[in-house]
Amino acid sequence: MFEKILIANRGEIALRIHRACREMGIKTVAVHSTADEEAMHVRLADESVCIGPPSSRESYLNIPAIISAATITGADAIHPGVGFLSENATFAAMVEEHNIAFIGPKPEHIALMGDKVAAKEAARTLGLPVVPGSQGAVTTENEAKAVAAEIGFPLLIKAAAGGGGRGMKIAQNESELPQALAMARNEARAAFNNDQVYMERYLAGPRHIEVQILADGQGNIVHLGERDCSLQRRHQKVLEEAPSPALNETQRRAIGKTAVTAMKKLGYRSVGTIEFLFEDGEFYFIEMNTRLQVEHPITEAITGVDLVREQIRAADGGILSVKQRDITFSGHAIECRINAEHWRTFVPSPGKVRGYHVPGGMGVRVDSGLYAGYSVPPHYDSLIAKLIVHGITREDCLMRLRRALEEYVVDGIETTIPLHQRLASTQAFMNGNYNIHWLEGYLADLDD
Amino acid sequence: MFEKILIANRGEIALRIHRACREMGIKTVAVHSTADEEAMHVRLADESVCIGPPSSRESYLNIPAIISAATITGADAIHPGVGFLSENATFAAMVEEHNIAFIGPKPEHIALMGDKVAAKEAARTLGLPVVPGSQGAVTTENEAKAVAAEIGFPLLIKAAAGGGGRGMKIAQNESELPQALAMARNEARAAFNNDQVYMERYLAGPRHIEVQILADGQGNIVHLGERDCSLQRRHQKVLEEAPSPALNETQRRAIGKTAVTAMKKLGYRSVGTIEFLFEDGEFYFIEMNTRLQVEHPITEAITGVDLVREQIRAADGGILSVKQRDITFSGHAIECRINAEHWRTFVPSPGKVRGYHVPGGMGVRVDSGLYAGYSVPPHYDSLIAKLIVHGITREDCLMRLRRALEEYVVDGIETTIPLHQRLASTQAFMNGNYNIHWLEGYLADLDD
Amino acid sequence: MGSKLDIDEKQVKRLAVLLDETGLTEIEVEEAGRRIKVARQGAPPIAHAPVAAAPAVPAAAPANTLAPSPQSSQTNDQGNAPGTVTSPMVGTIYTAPDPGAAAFVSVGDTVSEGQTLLIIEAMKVMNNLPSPRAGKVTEILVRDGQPVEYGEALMVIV
Amino acid sequence: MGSKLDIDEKQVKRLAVLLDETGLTEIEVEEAGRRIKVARQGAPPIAHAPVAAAPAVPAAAPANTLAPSPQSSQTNDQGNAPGTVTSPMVGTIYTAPDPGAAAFVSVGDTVSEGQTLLIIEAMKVMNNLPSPRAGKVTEILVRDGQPVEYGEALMVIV
Repeated sequence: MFEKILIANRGEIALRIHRACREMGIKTVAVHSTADEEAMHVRLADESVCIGPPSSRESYLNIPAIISAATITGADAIHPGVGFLSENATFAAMVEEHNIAFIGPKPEHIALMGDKVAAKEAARTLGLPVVPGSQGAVTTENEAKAVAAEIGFPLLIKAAAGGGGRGMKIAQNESELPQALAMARNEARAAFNNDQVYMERYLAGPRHIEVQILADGQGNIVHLGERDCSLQRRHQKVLEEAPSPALNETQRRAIGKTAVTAMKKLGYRSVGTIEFLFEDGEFYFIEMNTRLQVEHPITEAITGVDLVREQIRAADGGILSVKQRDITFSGHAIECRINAEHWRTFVPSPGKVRGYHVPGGMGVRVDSGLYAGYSVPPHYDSLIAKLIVHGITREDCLMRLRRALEEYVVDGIETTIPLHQRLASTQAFMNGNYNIHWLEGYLADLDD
Repeated sequence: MFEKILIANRGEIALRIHRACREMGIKTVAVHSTADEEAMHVRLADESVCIGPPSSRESYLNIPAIISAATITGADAIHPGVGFLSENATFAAMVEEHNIAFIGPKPEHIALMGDKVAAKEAARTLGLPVVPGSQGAVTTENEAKAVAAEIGFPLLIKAAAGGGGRGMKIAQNESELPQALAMARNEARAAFNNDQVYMERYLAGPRHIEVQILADGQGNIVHLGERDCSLQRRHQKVLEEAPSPALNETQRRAIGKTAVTAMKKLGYRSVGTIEFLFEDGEFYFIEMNTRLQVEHPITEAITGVDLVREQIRAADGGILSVKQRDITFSGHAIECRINAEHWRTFVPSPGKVRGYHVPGGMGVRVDSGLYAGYSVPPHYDSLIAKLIVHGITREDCLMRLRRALEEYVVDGIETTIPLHQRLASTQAFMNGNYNIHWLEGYLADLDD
Repeated sequence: MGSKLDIDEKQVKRLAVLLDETGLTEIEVEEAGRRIKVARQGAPPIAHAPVAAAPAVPAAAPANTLAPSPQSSQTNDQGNAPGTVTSPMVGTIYTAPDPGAAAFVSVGDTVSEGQTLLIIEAMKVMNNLPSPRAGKVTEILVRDGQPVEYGEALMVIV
Repeated sequence: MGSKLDIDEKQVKRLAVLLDETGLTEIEVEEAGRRIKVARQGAPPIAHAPVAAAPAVPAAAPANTLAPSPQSSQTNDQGNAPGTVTSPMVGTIYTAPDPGAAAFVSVGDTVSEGQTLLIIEAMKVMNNLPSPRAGKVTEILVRDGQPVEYGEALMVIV
């Protein structure tokens, strides 16, 4: 077993990984920027190495600094966490070249799924249902029109290298197509230095449903059911639940089986998530995240499987501790992403946390690096805590969520707790009756 | 369903009950002494009523004040919690006379099990295995000698009205008998104003194993497995685990069935715990607690059943939400009782909590009313928090316990966290190889 | 001259601690031309319930006439004006012996020690509340039929 | 006369820090006709880590000779003596060009701007660390072969 793991990340996910290591008897190395010297995971780690100034580019995205830190501390593996370098195939390959284990998939699978056009093509080949769209990149207006004639309107133009909604445009009809194409390409060029875009049918009101995969790279692959992440604002997930209130047992089993078959064909290793849009009973592949997801704890809550632990075991050559027949779904779980932002304006609110009190009791889990006196730095994303609640039924879970949110206190900075409190008591959410557009509509209505 | 429940208790258990009520959509009334105005459950409750000065006798044991508080707030039920009035049959009866539901067993069952001599007799009648002992109270030396000849030495002399180790003496042989009898009777008289004592065989190195019962008073009775509470200091439980590392599946099922059969015969209602000594594969009834137990969360962790919720449902005439065949035992759970005491001297340490940080992450539950800035009052028992961890195996659970204890910070007062940290890494405990005397020996060894 | 202003950090910190301990929101100290003022807003008031020794009398079923309750003037009355009579028990207040009858006392009345001020009903038992002292009723803070908690201010007698 | 009001920024800042440390919302100090009052309401103090603009130079694979790193003297040196040279990267220190060779610099040496002080090895690449200024080496804080983190103090040149 690994003796020492370097955690190449920050915030709550770094703490999550630290905890898994501790529970496996593995020592931890925290790497951090000068802005994160007082972070909880840095304080708890066995060793810490400052790898650069606050700018992510010079610290958490600084490959030489991270590999050097692993070398000087003698770490035998690196966990990349979520975001930052977690889906950087070059990094994964370099880590392995330095004879350090990369806790994640094979670099070629990261590269494949990181290119949206290639990923979609691969998905088709692997037997995953895909949304009708262009076979590859679209450049000229004429090409775009030809493709549009095949797949129909409304349609979406997306950056091949994109993510987070940048380089993404909708054309409702043919007259909107030229401008949407030009804008998407411009945004893509600006954001990713790559103006390749592709087109696909735009679904009017789909849900975002993703399937959790776990594989040991030795032929054992299981799925752990789905997560419904349809509550999004500007393509960022806000609240997730598992199982999805929109799926029945037959659909769940079918999509799980499809996903597992595809991953077996691919020879995938580690954790991974296949994201789908779901509309009118049909799934459409969006993308695959070749890493741990922020929302993984809700899957842990309903399956009892510790995903980070399994991921570490698999990277170390171990085999999965569970088979598909061992995996049962028990109860319902919801995760609220708590951001250091004003709940209405979403203006970031970094600064000093004066008072901090987390909810406790049965069925409540908090993943957070916050503590009273900690200063949330202004340099990184605003996720400061995840509240995960588990209940026997969805109704129990919602009741528990409400009481947990009631107990949660973060003083000194603004947070999105008030938004979650409102959501938890909103009829459409309580009914499970929402799609990926619902939250933006809800927020717009609040403004009126 | 009840609309408003008055919680006739304080501290973490009052908060536990508040949370269950909130999750059921029931309003809460906190009653409190002047010393508990700033307590977390008082702050969170829908309503609060100050019922007296700090002295328990004039507040939490003050029956007229509590019933008046229920009347003026219009509460339709009272939850007595743990300790205080929870096993007071007079209180239970008076509550019901005022047309308020008592969330607990029938008063006659509280009375029966509250009298140790009658309880043991009842246990025998109900088919529960009992330790060989006197059939009733023993008064004279000659009576004592005759009984001793039947049950054998070493033997124990216990106050009929007793609890908490008061009025309890061991006689190793006949020559020690007269003095032990006299001392036990004197202590019993002083502590309980009742010098009735009884005698029983003294087991040299038993474990304390208790079976959790849940009954709706309508014929549905289940057991939720056992808890091992052998780690005790001065007859006070320090750390509990479920399942017991000493029991196999056959023994578990057998004692569970015996307990359920007995409770059916009795017509028991609500939650209850039958405590046994366990030595050489045999169980011996000690007593029955006709209330919720402090350590109930470890049973909740391995069964997923919310005991307080079920208790409230049963008191309201609902039927159990689970049948025996639905109850499965999943994984392993440990609870550490964290007291405001120095971990070696056990000197109480009330006062202001300057800093407070609870562990989080997967499989960790904290039940506590503490918060930064809260002053632990000197008037009540020193239990300030319960840390409950759950893992797939006992080994996983222990690893998780260690990392959770590492994260727990309580600044400003002394706590028993350091003791739990040591216990979690002590070989005998890790092996599950301990009995009710082990902890005292361990502590004595630390002194050397 | 223009000597530098001498900030005594230690004294400021000491006052900050005092603020905590006393539950005050502002302290100002002045002496011989030196003045320090510290304040804190919004701080939660600290419960300073004194560690009252458990009184000898158990609070069992209440008697019909309550003993003048010394505790009621000691505890839980930090915010009360001098002369405030507080409730020795949880219950419901009756200001008159019977519905429609004249009130026991009114504002402006002079009362003698032991004179009944109110009735507090707890568990269907009517408890007369005797005046703890002779004096003049300057304020009545409760209405007929109002529920009260332990330590709640009932009236002011000076 | 009309002398200008003399604002002692340092003292105001000191009081602001005290405000933070004690959690007070107001401090007022007066002496001999001078008075300073500082207050802060509700609003949490904003962490004043400047939102550093991402430097233009990406920190990719390091060049063999490091540019004198301005950041290294700006950040992370709160506790350092003036003249301290800090490490611009994570790596292993070599004080000499080869094993057994003479050290690049020793305490007491006078160095010119740009003169190599040390080598930092990162990912098998040897990076020369040039002196950010001319001066005298008064202290060397690292040993040959020692791993260093970003911002770690290496030597003092005054």
